[in-house]
Amino acid sequence: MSIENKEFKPLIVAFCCNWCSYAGADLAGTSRLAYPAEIKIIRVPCSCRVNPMFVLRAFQRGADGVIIAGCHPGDCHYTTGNYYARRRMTLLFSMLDFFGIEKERTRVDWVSAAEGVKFSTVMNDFSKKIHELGENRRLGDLRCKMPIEK
Amino acid sequence: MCSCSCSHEGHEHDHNHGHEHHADALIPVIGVVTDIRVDTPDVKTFRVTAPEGGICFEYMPGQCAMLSIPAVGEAMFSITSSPTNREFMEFSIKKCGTLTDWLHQIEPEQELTIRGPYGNGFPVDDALAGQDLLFIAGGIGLAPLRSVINYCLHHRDRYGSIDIVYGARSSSDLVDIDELKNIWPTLENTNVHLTIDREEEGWDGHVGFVPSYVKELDFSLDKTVLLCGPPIMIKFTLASLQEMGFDKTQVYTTMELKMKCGVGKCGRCNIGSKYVCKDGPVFRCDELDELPDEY
Amino acid sequence: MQNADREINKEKISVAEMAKQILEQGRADRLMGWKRGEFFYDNSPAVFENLSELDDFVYDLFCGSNLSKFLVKESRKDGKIAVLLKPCDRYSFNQLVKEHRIIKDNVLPVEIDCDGMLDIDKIRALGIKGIKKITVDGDQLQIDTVYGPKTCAREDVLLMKCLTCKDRVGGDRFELVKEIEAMSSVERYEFWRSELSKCIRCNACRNVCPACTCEKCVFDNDKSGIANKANTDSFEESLYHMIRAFHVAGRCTDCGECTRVCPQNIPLHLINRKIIKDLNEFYGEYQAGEDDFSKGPLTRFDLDDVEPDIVMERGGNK
Amino acid sequence: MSAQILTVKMENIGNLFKAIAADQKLYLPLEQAGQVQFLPYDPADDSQKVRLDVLNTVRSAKDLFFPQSENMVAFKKQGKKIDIIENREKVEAFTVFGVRACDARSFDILDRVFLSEPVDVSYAERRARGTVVTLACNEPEETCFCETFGIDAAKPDGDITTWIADGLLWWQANTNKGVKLTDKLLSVDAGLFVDSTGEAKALEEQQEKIREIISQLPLHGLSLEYFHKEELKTIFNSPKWQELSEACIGCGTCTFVCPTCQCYDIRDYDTGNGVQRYRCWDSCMYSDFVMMAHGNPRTSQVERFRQRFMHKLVYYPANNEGIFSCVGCGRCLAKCPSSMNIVKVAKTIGGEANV
Repeated sequence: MSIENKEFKPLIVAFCCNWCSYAGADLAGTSRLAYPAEIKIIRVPCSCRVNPMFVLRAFQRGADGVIIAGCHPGDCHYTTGNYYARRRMTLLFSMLDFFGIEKERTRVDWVSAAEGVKFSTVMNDFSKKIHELGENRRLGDLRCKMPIEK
Repeated sequence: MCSCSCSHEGHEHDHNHGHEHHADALIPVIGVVTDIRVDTPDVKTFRVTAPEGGICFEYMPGQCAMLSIPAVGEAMFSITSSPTNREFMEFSIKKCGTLTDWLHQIEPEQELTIRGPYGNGFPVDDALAGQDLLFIAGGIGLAPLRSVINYCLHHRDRYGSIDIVYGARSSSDLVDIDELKNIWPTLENTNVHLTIDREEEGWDGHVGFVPSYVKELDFSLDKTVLLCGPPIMIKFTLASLQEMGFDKTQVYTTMELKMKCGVGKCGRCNIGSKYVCKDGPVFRCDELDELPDEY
Repeated sequence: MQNADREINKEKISVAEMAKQILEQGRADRLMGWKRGEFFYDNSPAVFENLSELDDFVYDLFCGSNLSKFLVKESRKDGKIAVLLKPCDRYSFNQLVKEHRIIKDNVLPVEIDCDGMLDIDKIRALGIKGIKKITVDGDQLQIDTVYGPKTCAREDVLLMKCLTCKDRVGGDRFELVKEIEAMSSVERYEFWRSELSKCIRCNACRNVCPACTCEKCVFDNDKSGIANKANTDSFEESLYHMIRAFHVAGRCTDCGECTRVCPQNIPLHLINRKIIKDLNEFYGEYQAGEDDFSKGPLTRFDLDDVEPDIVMERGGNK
Repeated sequence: MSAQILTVKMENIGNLFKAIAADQKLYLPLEQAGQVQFLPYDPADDSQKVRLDVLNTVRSAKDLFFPQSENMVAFKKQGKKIDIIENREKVEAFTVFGVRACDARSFDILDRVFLSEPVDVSYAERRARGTVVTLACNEPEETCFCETFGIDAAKPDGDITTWIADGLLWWQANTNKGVKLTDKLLSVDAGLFVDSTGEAKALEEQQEKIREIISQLPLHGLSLEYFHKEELKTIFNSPKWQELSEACIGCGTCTFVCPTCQCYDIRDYDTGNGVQRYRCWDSCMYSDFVMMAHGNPRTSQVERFRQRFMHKLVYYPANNEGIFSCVGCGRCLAKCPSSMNIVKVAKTIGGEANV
C-alpha cells in the first residue's frame, strides 16, 4: 500500500466523560473554539467506564490515537470513578509502551465542563502529536483497513 | 464439466485448476426470502428462492441446508418444502438463538446465503416405498416431516395408507399451515390426528401428550414410522411404539447436533463414529442403539 | 502468610506419608496431589480418594504444576478436599480464596516444602534427547539417555518460576523486564512480534492461570466481537495476550504457570511482571496472594496517585 | 519409480535449498525465537537458522496443508442485498523439506477426511501443489511411538525421502512429483547431486541404527489392540474416563500440536468493509465446541476429553479400515500442561494388552 503518497488523515478516538469533558466539548463548540474533525468523540458515563478493551478495540478498528478525558481528580460525578480510571490507564499505557506501541498514541487528560478552551487545546495538541507520529501500524487489524476484494 | 450447484451470476470458477478442480462445498449461494409466514408465536416459515427464481439446488425429503446471514451466524435447517415443488424452498424456523432471532425480524426480499443439500434424507424411494406410513411429529418437529408427507402425497400411488399424528403444547403452537387444516385431512387414505398437551378453551380435539395418544390410536403394526420432535418426545414415543409391538427397525427419526461444515469434516456433529450432517440426520432407530448415548 | 487451619509439616515426614495420614485419619475426604506418569517426569495433577489410589502418588522434582486452580471446581463438590501447596502455590490459593472462587470451608490446605522443580523442556532444549532417568548429584544432574549419559547443571534446568522463588533469596525477577524496558520502542515491538507470532492460541495459558477463572471468558463469547479462535492476523496475536495480562493485573501472583505450559515457550510471565513492577513502583510494593483479605492495587486508589503521563517520562528510549 | 539414490554433501546443503527455493516457496524447520517451526526459507536471509537436528516442530507439518486459519469467502451486505466475493488465497507450488516419518503419515490420515467426497478444495489444492521431502529420524526421542502404527522412522514416506549419514544427505524420489522435482534440480545445477546408487552402505547402516534405537525406546511395543469398533460402547462407557480427565484443563494444546487433529470452525469477521468468512482450527476440548442454541451435549470435560481419544482410537478407525488417527509423534506427550496424553489413555483403558 502506498500510504506515504497519500495525505495522512488520522483517526482519533476520544472517550469523554458525560459530566465534565463531554460538556467541555459542548462548551468548546458553543464558544466556537476549533478542534480537529478527525477526533471522534464517544460519550461514556464516567472515565472509569472505559474498559481497557475499548482502547484496544479502537486501535483494532483503525484508530491512530486514543484519548480519555474525564473530570478532574476530586470532581468525579460518582465521587471516585476517575481515580480508578487513572490507575487503570496508567498501567495500560505503560503496558502498551512495553509492547512497543508508541506511547504518544495514548493519553489521559482531565477537562471540566467549564474548560472549553482546555478541551480545544488538548485535542489540538493530541492531534498534532498523532500527525507527527503518522499512521498507527503496530496495533491495528489489517483486515479492518483493507477493502475486501477478489 | 462443473457439477456444482452454484450457478448464479457473479460466481466464476477458475477452470485453470485442470483436473483438480472441485466445487467448493463450503461456499454458499444467494437465496432470496420471498415470503414470510407466521406459523406460531415463535415459528415462522420462510420461502426462499434463487435470485432468478426457482429452487437453489436439488434435494430429497429430510435433507438440510445451511442458511446464513454473514456476520450473524450460519446454521443447519431442515428443508420443509417437498422437492416436488420446483418454485421455492421453505424453512420453518423456531426462534431460539442468535441467527434465528435475526431471521425472525427480517422482511421479504432480504437475501441470505444458502448451501446444501446436506445429509441422507428419508429413504422415500427404497425402504419407504409401498409401505403404510405413520408420521409422528411434535412441535417444530413437523418441519422435516412435512417435506416427506408432501413428497409422498405427490407420488400417492407409491405408498399405502398415510397417518399423521401431530401434537404441540397448545393449539397456537400447532404449526399453522394450510395443508394441516385444509388439504391433508381431505385426501383419500390419509388421516390427520391432532393433539395438544393441556385442555384449552375452544379446542374440541384430543388432549394429551403424543406418546400416549399414539398408544390410544392403536395403529396396526405393519406401518413404517417416521418420528420427529424434541428429544424427550422422541424418547417416550419410541418407548410407546415398542410397547405396542413396533420394532425399532420400523422407526426412522432425525437427529440434531451442532454443525459447521455440513460435509462430515469439521468434526462437530458426531455421535460415535457417525456424523449427523453426512450419515444422518435420518437414522433408523436400531442404528442409534449401536451408537454411544451422547446426543 | 496466615497459618490458621492449615496443615504444616512440623515433623518433617515425607509428603507421601503426610498424604497417607490425612486420608487415613479422615481429616479430608479426598486429596489433591500428583500422580506418577508414564515416564519419570510427566506427573499429572490428580485427586486421590482412598489409600489404595495413593500407590500412584508422587512428589518429586517434576511436580511443578500449581494445584490451586483445580479447587475452583473441586471445592464445590461434596466433602472436604485436602490440597498440597508448594510455597509458591499458596499465593494463588490465597488469591482465589480472596476472590471467593474457592470455597474455603471445603478445603484443607497442606503446606509442603519445595527445593525447586525441574523443567523437562529446558533439559530438552539443551539438546538432550531420549531421556530415560535423572539423578540429582549435588548441583549437577546425571541424565541417562538412549544416547548415553549426559550431565547438566541443576540451576540451568529449574522451572522459570523457581529461579526467582518468592520464599528464597533469589535473583532479581525483574531483570528481563528491565532489559526490555531499556530497548527502543521499535526493538520492543520487534521482540514481542517475534515471540507472540509463535502463539497458536491453544489457550493453555488462560486455562492454567489461577487468576483466570471467569465463568465465560470474553474470548469465548461470540457477542464480544473478539472471540476469534485463531490468530488470523498480528493484531489478534497481541490482543489476546494484552487483554489476558491486563485482566489479571493486580491479581497475578507471578506463579509462572503461563510460561511453564506455553507449548511455544513464549515468556508470557514477562508481561505480568512488567505490570507487577509498575504497580510496585507507582503504588507501593504489593504481592498478590500474600494474604486472603487485602485489597489489590487496582481496586483502591490514593488521592495523589501518579498521573498517566508518567508513562511518557520514564523508561526506555523514545 | 526410480530407485536411484543421490547424495549431496551436508556442507553443500545450502545449495540444495537455494536450488529448490529458486522458483517456489520452500518450507524448512527454522528457528524462530527459540522454537523450531516450518517457515518459508529466504535464500537471501543469512540469519535464518535451519534446524535439522530437532525432531518435532511444535506446530506439525499439517499446518502447510491445513493452515491454522484461512480465508474462505467474503460477503458485502447492502440493505437487503448480499454479495458473495470469493477471495480464497491462490495456492502456489511449494516444497516442504525435513518432514518426519510421523508427520508424513499424518497426511494420509488427513487425506481420508479432506479428500473424501465432497473434496475439501483448499486442502486438495495444497496437497496437489505441495512436494513433501521427508527426513529419517537419526535420533528418535523417548516419546516416539510411531512404530505402533507401522511407521518406519528409518524410511519415511513422502514424495522424496532423505537421510543424513556419513556427512551426506541421501536423496531418493518415491513419486512422480518427487522425480519431477529431482529432475528440475538437476536441470538447474547438474553437479548438485552425486549418483550413489549401489554405494549406499553407509545409508543402510544408518537405517539399521535407527531401527535398533527404536526397538529400545520405552514405548516400544505399545499395543492398541484393544481399540476396535466392536468395543466402541464398552470403551465409551468405561468409568476410567472420569479419572483420566481429572487433570485436563480444557485447553487446546494437544489438538493444535497434533498432526492428525482435523476439526475446524467456520467464523465470520466483520471488518467494517465487509464480512470475511474464514476457517480455523478448532478443538473438541473447548467448552463451546458443540454448544448450540438448545444446549450442549457434552457438558463436562470428561465428555470432551473422551471425545478426543474416542475419535483417534475408535471412531476414526471404524470409518477407515481400522487405521488409527494417531501417528505416534509424541507431541501431546511433550506438550500437555497436565501431562495427560494418548499413551496414558491407551494404557489405562486398554489395560491388559500393555501390562
